[in-house]
Amino acid sequence: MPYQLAWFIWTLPVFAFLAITLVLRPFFNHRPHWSAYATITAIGAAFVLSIWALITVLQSPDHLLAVPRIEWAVIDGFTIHLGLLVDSLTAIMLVVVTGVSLLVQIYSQGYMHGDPGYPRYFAWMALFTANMLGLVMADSLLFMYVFWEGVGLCSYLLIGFWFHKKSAADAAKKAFLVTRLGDFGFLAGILTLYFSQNTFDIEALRTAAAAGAIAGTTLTLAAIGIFAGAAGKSAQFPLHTWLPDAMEGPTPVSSLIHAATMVAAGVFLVARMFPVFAYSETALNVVAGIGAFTAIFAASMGLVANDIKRVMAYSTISQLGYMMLALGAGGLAAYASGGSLPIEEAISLGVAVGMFHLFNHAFFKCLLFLGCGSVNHATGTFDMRYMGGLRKYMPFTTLTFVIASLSLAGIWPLSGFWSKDEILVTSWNYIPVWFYVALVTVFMTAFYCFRAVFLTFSGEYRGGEPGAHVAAHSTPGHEQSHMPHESPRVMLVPMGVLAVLSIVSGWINLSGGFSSFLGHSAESEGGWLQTLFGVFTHPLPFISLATAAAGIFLAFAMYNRKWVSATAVGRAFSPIYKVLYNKYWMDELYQGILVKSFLLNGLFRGAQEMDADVVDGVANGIGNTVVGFGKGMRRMETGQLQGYAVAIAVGLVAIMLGLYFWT
Amino acid sequence: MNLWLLAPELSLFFTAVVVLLLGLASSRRGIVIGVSLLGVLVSFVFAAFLWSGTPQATFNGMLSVDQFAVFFKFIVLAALVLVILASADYDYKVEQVRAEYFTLILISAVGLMLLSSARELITIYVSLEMSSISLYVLAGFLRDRRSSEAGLKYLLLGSVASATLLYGMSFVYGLTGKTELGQIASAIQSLSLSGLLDNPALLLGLVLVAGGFGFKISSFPFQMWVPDVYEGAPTPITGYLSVASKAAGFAAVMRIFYDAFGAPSWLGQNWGLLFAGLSIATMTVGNIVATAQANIKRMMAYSSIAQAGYIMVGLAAVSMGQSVAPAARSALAFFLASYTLTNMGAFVAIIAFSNKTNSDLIVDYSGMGRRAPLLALGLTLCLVSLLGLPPTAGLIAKVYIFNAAVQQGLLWLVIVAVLNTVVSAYYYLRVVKLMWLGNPVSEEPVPSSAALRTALFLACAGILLLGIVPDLLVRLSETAGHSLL
Amino acid sequence: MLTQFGQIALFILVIVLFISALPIAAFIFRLIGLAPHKPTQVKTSTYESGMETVGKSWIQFNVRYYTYALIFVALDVTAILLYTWAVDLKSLGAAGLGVALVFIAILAVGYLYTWKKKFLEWK
Amino acid sequence: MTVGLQHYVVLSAILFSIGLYGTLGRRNAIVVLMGIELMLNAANISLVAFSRYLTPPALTGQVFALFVIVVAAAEAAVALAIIMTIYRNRRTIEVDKIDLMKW
Repeated sequence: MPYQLAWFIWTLPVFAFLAITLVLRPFFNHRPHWSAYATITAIGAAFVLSIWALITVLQSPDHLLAVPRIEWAVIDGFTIHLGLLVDSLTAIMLVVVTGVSLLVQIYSQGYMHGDPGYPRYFAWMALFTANMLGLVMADSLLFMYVFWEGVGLCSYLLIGFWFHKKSAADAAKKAFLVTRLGDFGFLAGILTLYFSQNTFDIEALRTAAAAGAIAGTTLTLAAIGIFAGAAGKSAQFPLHTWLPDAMEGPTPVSSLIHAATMVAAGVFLVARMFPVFAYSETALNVVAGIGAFTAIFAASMGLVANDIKRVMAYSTISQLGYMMLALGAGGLAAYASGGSLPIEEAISLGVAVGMFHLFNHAFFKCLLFLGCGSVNHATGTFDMRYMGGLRKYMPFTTLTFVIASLSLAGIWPLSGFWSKDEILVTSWNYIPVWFYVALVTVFMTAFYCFRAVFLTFSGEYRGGEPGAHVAAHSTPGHEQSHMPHESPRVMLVPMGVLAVLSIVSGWINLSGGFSSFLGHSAESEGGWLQTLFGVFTHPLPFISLATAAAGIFLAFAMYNRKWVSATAVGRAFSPIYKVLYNKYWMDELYQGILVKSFLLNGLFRGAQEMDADVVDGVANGIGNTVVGFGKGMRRMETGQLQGYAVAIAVGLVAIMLGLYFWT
Repeated sequence: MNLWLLAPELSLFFTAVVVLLLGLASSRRGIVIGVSLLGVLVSFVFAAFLWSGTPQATFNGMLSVDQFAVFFKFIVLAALVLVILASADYDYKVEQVRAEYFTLILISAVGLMLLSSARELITIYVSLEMSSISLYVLAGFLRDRRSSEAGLKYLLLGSVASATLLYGMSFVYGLTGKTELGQIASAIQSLSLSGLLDNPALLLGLVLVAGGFGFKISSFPFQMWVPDVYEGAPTPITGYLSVASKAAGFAAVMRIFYDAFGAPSWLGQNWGLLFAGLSIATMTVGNIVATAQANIKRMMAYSSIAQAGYIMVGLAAVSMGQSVAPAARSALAFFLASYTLTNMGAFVAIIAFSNKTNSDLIVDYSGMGRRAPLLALGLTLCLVSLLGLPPTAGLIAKVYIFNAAVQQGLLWLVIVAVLNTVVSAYYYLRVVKLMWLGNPVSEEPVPSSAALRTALFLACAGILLLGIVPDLLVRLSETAGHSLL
Repeated sequence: MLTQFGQIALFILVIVLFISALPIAAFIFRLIGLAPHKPTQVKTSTYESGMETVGKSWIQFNVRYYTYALIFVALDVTAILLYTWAVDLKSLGAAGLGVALVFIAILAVGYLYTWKKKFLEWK
Repeated sequence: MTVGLQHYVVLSAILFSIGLYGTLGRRNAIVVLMGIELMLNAANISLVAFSRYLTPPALTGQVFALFVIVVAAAEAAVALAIIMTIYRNRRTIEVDKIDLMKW
């Protein structure tokens, strides 16, 4: 097939967007489902093309899909090329983005059913997917930045999708402002690189960095600038505050944009520009340090959240921190090994480890959010205190949610285990200090995600919370029944597919295939089956598994024992008399734990609130200062004609004097 | 003396006379608008013929017909088409005097077209006044409190500026004995000055001329009339003022300051520095005050001041290097072309909204995305282009002009301009956000006439076309930039 | 250089002096008693040494005077431009005549317009 | 003492200053307009003087002055018309009262 076909990967969703906004919405508004079909068809076709691109890249010797460039504009010698850079990194991202997006769109048909903004929703989802695909395929930083802002805009629009809710509108604004702070850094980084090398071309910049043409402070500044952009988009400390609030958007949006793809764009960006980072130890330390700190910081906040989506949001931040840590640690390998590991090797190591976790995370985190959506669809709330016992009513959702949680917790042999293990190994080998942080995070992760599992699915149903968190969509056709029910099949099928992927996606690297595809040739330890079990020849996997298991067990003990007490009398840590106080007791105990957790984690919560104030304060402060100036300066316009004439006269004299003294 | 070289202006003037007489004979709106558009088309065809000719001076060097001038004629004609279409639905407010209204617009366009090719002081002054006086009347055309106030302010301040300009011109004439720009240039060079202070009278003359044109292009500190006049004038005229009159002003500045007064390179660098300084002040004042506006016409006025600041970046770039840079001229031409489409498009949408709501307050745009999706989409596109985001012409224009400036070593200026662009996002996107996310004041849809829709469609199509395939216009503007006689 | 700078300095000085001179002079005159301010009823009357006016002097003239005046000024002054043609009548020849005729034709259109709009009728 | 170019230039400067003072300092719109006319005429004087003394055979400056006169007349006509509308609207032509639009 001609390589130009690659263009269609990102233009197809654009066509879907245009078709919806220009044709379907104005003229076929009575057939809202057509817009969903348009988006799904376009993304499905893009998915097929992505698979084709992946296969082609796999087969080509240099792992590159050579798409001829289009000369877009020549402005006095300054040529702007439009080109695609489809290498192994891009090919993986393409498959992940189109695949996850396709599943989420299918799911959304059920979730958004009956919403008045149905066509608008699918239009923006198509636009988002187009921008995201453009972002990963762009061959120049300039165009990448364009799409970068594009996904930011779509994210803003979709967070504020239910704009009549004040909290949603505020969250959208906050997301927009906070990520904008990071984007300034990104832009500064791009410009630094441009003025140093006079090109925006990514491949050229990577080569230049590797050849040492960019070096020293310039390199570090450019790398840190780019990382600032990545940190904004990937919600790294201290720019993470927008992501939990972003959960005000529809849940499929959170799933696709704020868990699986867009937030991973920051990690992708760092991976894409990794040669720029790898030659600056400072930059690598910043990446690894911020990543590790974010991982533990966000996980600790996840411990106390009551809103299931917020738990997942903190989890996402934490996992993204892991990916950053992986990148940084991989890059630092060259420095830590004292030169025995060449920097090129370290680059591919970091990228392979980080991207592998991104790849796995996309599936299981997306699934977790879809599970949240399914639960919300059934109960009308996101508050875990009002859930419970859903296992009985929604067995399929429960099953998939547990699979995804196990994967997230890093339980063998699910996908999360493999990539998390690689991150732990890499950090153990090269920056041990962050290894311990990561290990504590493993414990927290296992705890909070199973806390969510037990609170939501086990025990007795606590009745939902009418009115409070009810998603704005109303479902005509079937009334909100008193008891929760399983979601429609159109929602369950994508979840099933993702559940399978959450189990098996990690296995593709068993024989080092994923890593070597990204240029990192790990020493092969025989066939994949051998590796599947042979991993336990090292002690490290035992440590991480044991830590995760301890976390799960603690969650089980704290949140599930009521259920255990009710059925299995005599459990050691559950006094029998408390069973008699039936469910009211449960709530009180819950309160007690909440208070205790709150006290225990008061520090973290305080930290969260403080930086929410500070970071948002800076963003709003700059805006307010400008507007304040504006309000002051507009007073110069007195409306007095002669005042203006005086300004002209004074201006002339001033110009004259200025020229007089200047020359 | 070849009259064909003047054919675009002559045909347009003839159209104006015909429209005036038609207005005496009949009062059908369609005829007047149709004849006007036909005249514009004829003029456009003549201009297109001139484009392929070789650059030459005519009327004893009073006018130069080069691609640069023709490019600006195209810009004026494009603005003219849009303003005529935009007025078609607006003129319920100017019922009785329809023909005069269009006549005045056409005459002012003739003046602006002449101004863009004038290269002689008398011609410059007369064509400037020809357009200005028509615009004074148009600004006060509605004869209500606001419009008449706008007319008075524009007239009195404009006259002060043109008197200043004239006084400056008299000094230039006195020192050089010539009124033709080329001869002035050689006369100044033969004075063999080593600095501006060697001849303070020249300094005085040049600064007064700069002030007169600074008024026209709304540069700081001569920009204060802009918000009041833009707010009060009939909205199509506001749009027209903000694009056509500004474009021709820039063309004239380009000719005067870099043809006549740019000759020893230190003099050119002085202008470059002056325009760079004024550019910073202009865009900063425009952007910052725009953030605090509640009336959209007033906001667009400050926005147009800020845009003038960006254009002046190109002006500064023209002569900052050792030699005059044609690239900066091309960039300026491209920017003005894109700005013309964009700003006129925005004003067309504003007219369509205010026809229904009878209000220009920004808060009344709340929820317009639901009441009039296509209009809101058009306005969004225009605002996005003004801000300079893809995939619009505004982005290309900014890249073009900033690139030219960077190549002339004006990186600091470009950084200030980019920071300003960031500030401008606040007020442009505020409107966009309000339109799409705000709650509608009422659920009543906003209808718009076919003429307004056509105008908006033309503008938006142009914006997108230039944004996606800019090569078309880049080639033209490069030819224009290199052709200056 | 110095002489030219002297010119400009003189020039600016004159501007400044002149703008400030009038009010300052008036003020100083009053201060030193050259212009004593002793109003009497007769002195403040509108026509100190003439006939008392009958009725208000702010009578409204008919707006027709005004339009007439404007039309007169516009057409009259515009005709000055014909003067430049008249000065060099011979050498300009037929082409000059043609241009002058076009010019007059344009003025005629304006005249026709005012006529047709009934600005020339006194009603 | 012979009257030379200097005198005309100074005269025109004085006239320009008076005009500027009228424009900036007086409140009546008509007087402001008269100030502007004075400024234009100051330019005329200097144009004619330069033409007479510096480029004697060529009449460029004087022709320029003719054009300025015509333009000034047109401007005055339009200005009076606009001032009339203002007066009809608000019964005053004091320019400092005409500040409906500001900020």
